[in-house]
Amino acid sequence: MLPLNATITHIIEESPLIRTFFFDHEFGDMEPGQFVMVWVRGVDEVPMGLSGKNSITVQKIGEATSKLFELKEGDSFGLRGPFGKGFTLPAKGEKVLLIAGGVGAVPLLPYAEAACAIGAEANTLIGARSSEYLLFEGRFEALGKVYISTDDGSKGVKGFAVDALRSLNLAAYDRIAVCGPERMMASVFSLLEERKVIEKTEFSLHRYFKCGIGVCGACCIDPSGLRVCKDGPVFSGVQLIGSELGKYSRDASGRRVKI
Amino acid sequence: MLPLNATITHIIEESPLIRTFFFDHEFGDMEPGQFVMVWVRGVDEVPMGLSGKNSITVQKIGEATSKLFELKEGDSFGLRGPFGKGFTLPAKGEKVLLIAGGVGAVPLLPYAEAACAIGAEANTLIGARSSEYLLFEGRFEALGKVYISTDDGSKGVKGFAVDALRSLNLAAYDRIAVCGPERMMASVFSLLEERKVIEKTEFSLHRYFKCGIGVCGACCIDPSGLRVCKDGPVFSGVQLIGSELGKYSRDASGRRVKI
Amino acid sequence: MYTLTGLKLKNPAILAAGVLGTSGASLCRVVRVGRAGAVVTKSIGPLPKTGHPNPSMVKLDCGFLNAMGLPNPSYPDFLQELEFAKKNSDAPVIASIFGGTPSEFAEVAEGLLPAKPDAFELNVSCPHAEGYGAAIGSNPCIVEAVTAAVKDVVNVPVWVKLTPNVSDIASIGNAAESGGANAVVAINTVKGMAIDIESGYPVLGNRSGGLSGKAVKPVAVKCIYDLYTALEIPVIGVGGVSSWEDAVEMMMAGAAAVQVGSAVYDRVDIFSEISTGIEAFLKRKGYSDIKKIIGLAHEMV
Amino acid sequence: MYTLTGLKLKNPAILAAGVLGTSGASLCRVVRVGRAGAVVTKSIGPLPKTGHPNPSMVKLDCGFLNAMGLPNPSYPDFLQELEFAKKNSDAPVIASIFGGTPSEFAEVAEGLLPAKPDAFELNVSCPHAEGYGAAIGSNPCIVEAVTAAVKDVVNVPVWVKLTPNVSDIASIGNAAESGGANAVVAINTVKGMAIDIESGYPVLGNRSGGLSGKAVKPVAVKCIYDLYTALEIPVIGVGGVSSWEDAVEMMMAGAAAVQVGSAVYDRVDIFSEISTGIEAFLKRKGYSDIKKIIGLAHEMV
Ligand SMILES: Cc1cc2nc3c(=O)[nH]c(=O)nc-3n(C[C@H](O)[C@H](O)[C@H](O)COP(=O)(O)OP(=O)(O)OC[C@H]3O[C@@H](n4cnc5c(N)ncnc54)[C@H](O)[C@@H]3O)c2cc1C
Ligand SMILES: Cc1cc2nc3c(=O)[nH]c(=O)nc-3n(C[C@H](O)[C@H](O)[C@H](O)COP(=O)(O)OP(=O)(O)OC[C@H]3O[C@@H](n4cnc5c(N)ncnc54)[C@H](O)[C@@H]3O)c2cc1C
Ligand SMILES: Cc1cc2nc3c(=O)[nH]c(=O)nc-3n(C[C@H](O)[C@H](O)[C@H](O)COP(=O)(O)O)c2cc1C
Ligand SMILES: Cc1cc2nc3c(=O)[nH]c(=O)nc-3n(C[C@H](O)[C@H](O)[C@H](O)COP(=O)(O)O)c2cc1C
Ligand code: FES
Ligand code: FES
Repeated sequence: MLPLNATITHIIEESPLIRTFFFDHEFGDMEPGQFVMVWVRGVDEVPMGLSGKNSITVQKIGEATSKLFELKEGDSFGLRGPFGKGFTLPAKGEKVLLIAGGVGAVPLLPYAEAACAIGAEANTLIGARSSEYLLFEGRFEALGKVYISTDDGSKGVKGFAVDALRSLNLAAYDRIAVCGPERMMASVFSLLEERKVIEKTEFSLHRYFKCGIGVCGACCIDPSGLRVCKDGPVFSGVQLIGSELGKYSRDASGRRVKI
Repeated sequence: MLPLNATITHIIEESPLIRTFFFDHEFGDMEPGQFVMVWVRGVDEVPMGLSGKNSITVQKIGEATSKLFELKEGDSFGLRGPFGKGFTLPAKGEKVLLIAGGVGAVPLLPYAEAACAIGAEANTLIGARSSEYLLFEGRFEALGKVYISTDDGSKGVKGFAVDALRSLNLAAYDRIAVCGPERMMASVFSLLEERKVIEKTEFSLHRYFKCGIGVCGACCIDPSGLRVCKDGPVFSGVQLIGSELGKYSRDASGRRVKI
Repeated sequence: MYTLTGLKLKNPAILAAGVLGTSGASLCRVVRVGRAGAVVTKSIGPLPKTGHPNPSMVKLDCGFLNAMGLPNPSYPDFLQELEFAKKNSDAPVIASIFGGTPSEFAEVAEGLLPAKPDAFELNVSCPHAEGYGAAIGSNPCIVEAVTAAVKDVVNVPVWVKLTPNVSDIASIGNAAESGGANAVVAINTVKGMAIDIESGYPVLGNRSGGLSGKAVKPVAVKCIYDLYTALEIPVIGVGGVSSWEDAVEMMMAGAAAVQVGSAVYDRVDIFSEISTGIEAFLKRKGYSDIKKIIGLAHEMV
Repeated sequence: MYTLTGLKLKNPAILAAGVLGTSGASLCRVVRVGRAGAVVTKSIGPLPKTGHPNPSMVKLDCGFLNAMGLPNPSYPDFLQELEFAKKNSDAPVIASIFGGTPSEFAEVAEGLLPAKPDAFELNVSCPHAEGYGAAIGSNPCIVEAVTAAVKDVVNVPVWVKLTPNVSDIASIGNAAESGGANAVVAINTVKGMAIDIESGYPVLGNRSGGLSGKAVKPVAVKCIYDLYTALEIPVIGVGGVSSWEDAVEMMMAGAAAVQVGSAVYDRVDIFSEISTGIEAFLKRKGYSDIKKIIGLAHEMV
């Protein structure tokens, strides 16, 4: 499947460095947590979680994302996907806790929406540098309770997501879904392991993707050898026990890089 | 589609030089008049009409057919198909005349069977060298009236099929289907044109086939350029008016050869 | 109207050599029913050849394998077919020819001249005919000599059809250009083979043959791209085109026109579909002229 | 148990180079979960390389196009991966290596020796890495020199992986054999390219790349057939194998074993499926030994 041509229909400035791009193609059958490969022609192709059936939400980081930020409505990029394994949907009546760090909120938003549509309860813990970087706060609030942590204390608990997490009653939740920067996920992972709730958790990982379709092996994690792009990006906490999570990842050449 | 492997389940000796080979594969959706490419491995691949969903009926002629005659039950050959356009099925209550010369009876037998199954009447005129070469006489008789001509007069009208045809009331038939040696078809064609019934006729042609699937052009007829293997082998009489039928055909090299 | 090496084409979708090109009537049908912009005949040689034993063409999961073995009635016998085609078709008719030596090529070309083909296409690329085709077409010196020999005896455009079964197709294209070719045509089939595992027999009567159809399109696109970079003369694209999108892709790689072979398997009017599709595409994207897309990929960096 | 150049394989379905071979853990998973008979690593070179920009691999209608650009951490950094693989896998692990010169090849091979790979596979065939791969592999003299250079410094079997992008693969195979190769592996990907017609951009970050998967199987079968005829040493087949039937077809063409690359896209346990399928086939057809089908097509005339 060659990249399809996605034309930008609408752009929302979510925070100073984060924008949502709506496009003219709907991934009707996407699972929350799945990603697309976004081809910024002439530059690079990078993975992005779907923030909705027809949108990606992008943090400006480097070359490709900066180029994306230059695009206007009517401009287009290439899209392949949706790829990978998403989050496990809850059953009706279940209670779900979403733990989002930074752009990690992206795949959690459609997950929260799907959970509510099923009739589950979806509460969210959002962590960010400061209040202006809180992503999708309003949209998560419309779906359930929202807990907040900011590094600078400009809103909610001052500190990291894991600090805010300590005060929540984890026993009350049937499922816990986590996505955020690796260090944040690692500290959340430790806490959830400590609290013995790792069986009900899922984490959405990121690794360097080359092929994005499970063939090249660039994104495999140790020691299971599972592919983040195909067997993930969402893994159960159990799959990640004793894994490289929080320790190291591999760069584009395959060299191990400390987290 | 590579040739499928067909194992011979049963062989019937129809006449001194004609045998029916039943095989272990059923072409459930075959149209009467369609053909298969029969691959006698190590020798050649030749077209043969289907005499049933799981049989071909072969006259021993040259290399490939002689090699086929050496095969026993349990032996196998390759089969591709069914290919081409078959005869147009009659509607319920219609009356069909089949004109068969020699192994030309092969595609007409499943046609007669299908016609009867629909509730049409199928009468057959069979022409052969002599009575022992009459193909499928009994099976056609079980389906409708049978008229016979033999060159030597050993059964039925003495003479050619066209001679027997002269005495039939063609106006009584809704459809006339013809298959046999080219000279026989050409003389039948002339008679049917003369009798102004060519609009209700269909003829199954044979030409040298290379690809058998409508690509190479080896089997095209003049002046329409229609492909016998794909647009045929069954053509309406109207399509053949003014054609090369009975005049010449092309050999494997594409050279015109007089009939 | 669209001009290619001086030939006027109604559209840039041309019938490829060896496909529905055995008789004049068939060529005319491809123009009449299929709406091809031009047609290329079966490759014609100095002597009659019946070709390889069957099976000579099979459909695979991806594409087709064939080993026809250059069956042809030889040029004296083909004259009447070419004449018929020229008389009854309103599109250019290109005579594809082959031989074992430059002088054989010249002999065949001269022999067909009386029927006034609009151009010649030199088959130095058939992968399954010993002593012909690719046996010649992987040697730049011979390609140049063959091209020059035919150019010497004809006054119509000469296209040279290249094989992808070489490590550097551009060097062969350069040789054709040096020999005076007016265009190159790329690609002929890619060497391939299939085996019937039930019996162990190679499926083709000739054991091996050439791969065409969808499977080879990326190979063709790459060859066209490289030839467009290397040559001054137009490149005519062929190999796996089965939709207008494929045709546009080839043109963006550098093809001035495309040829369609195997895809007639699905429908003879593929040519009209391609030409309509290209027109609609140009309009939708606002390209004023088909020339704007030829080689476009080279500019996108 | 099945012996190939002295290596003991549980089955003849081997993971191909560059596929799921970036880390030791991934290689082990292919053995553990996929039941591969052996695994080949990603091609490792003298210096770290990040490879070409993305898109580096796309799925086509028929097959896949890729231009990874030989990303690898270089041999010093890959040692730990190879060690992990050797320690945690009960199947042979073959180190694929590349370099720009015979001495670079030797350097990389020596550098990886401490991890005790069961064999080396020399990548002289990658079609989209300038100065490496096919740039070397289309020249018989260099292939022989590279092979000899590695043979000189290692005492495990050396396989040489060939490119189909040459006019005569058998001559390259002969060169590898003369250089002392214990087996040849055929084929690497076929040069190919795809263009995004909406934008005119070539789809791959490297513009062009290599075709793999179903599209290339007939090409691979033909190469294997020709190599089997020309060489004494075993031929390992690769290219488009995605079922046990494909594996049997390649073995009948002459492959002593097969490698599977792109087909892991559909399922990682393709290896176990292939080996079970072959077993069942041998039984159904009454072949006493897998050796009976290797090269069988050559006998069927
Ligand atoms: C499954 C997954 C989902 C993601 N979802 C989102 C999302 O919804 N929103 C968002 O803003 N970001 C998301 N990312 C991260 C996003 O892919 C990177 O921010 C982006 O690739 C940066 O590209 P760049 O060219 O701007 O930066 P560069 O300057 O090229 O690189 C900066 C960093 O970005 C990362 N990166 C670059 N290329 C890749 C690649 N091919 N694969 C993985 N990481 C890469 C690396 O960590 C690199 O160090 C996701 C990543 C993954 C793996
Ligand atoms: C559509 C069609 C349906 C047919 N149905 C039957 C049938 O049901 N029963 C039957 O006995 N025969 C049938 N034939 C004829 C049959 O194909 C030939 O008798 C057979 O090919 C002879 O092969 P051979 O090797 O034994 O003879 P050869 O010695 O090779 O040739 C003898 C003659 O057979 C014909 N022939 C050979 N190869 C081919 C070929 N590839 N394509 C077409 N004709 C060829 C030619 O006229 C040739 O002159 C059919 C032919 C066609 C075109
Ligand atoms: C049945 C068949 C016969 C062919 N015969 C010839 C031929 O005579 N001369 C020639 O130059 N190419 C011949 N070719 C090659 C085609 O012209 C074309 O180059 C090739 O098939 C790739 O195009 P396609 O994928 O559209 O078929 C033949 C191809 C096929 C399938
Ligand atoms: C993503 C990818 C990466 C590859 N990397 C290498 C490599 O590093 N070294 C190598 O020799 N071959 C490499 N190849 C080629 C494969 O090993 C194999 O020869 C080719 O893909 C054909 O087999 P397949 O059709 O089973 O994929 C790679 C192929 C793919 C698809
Ligand atoms: S990026 Fe290639 S396997 Fe995941
Ligand atoms: S035999 Fe090839 S087109 Fe009919």
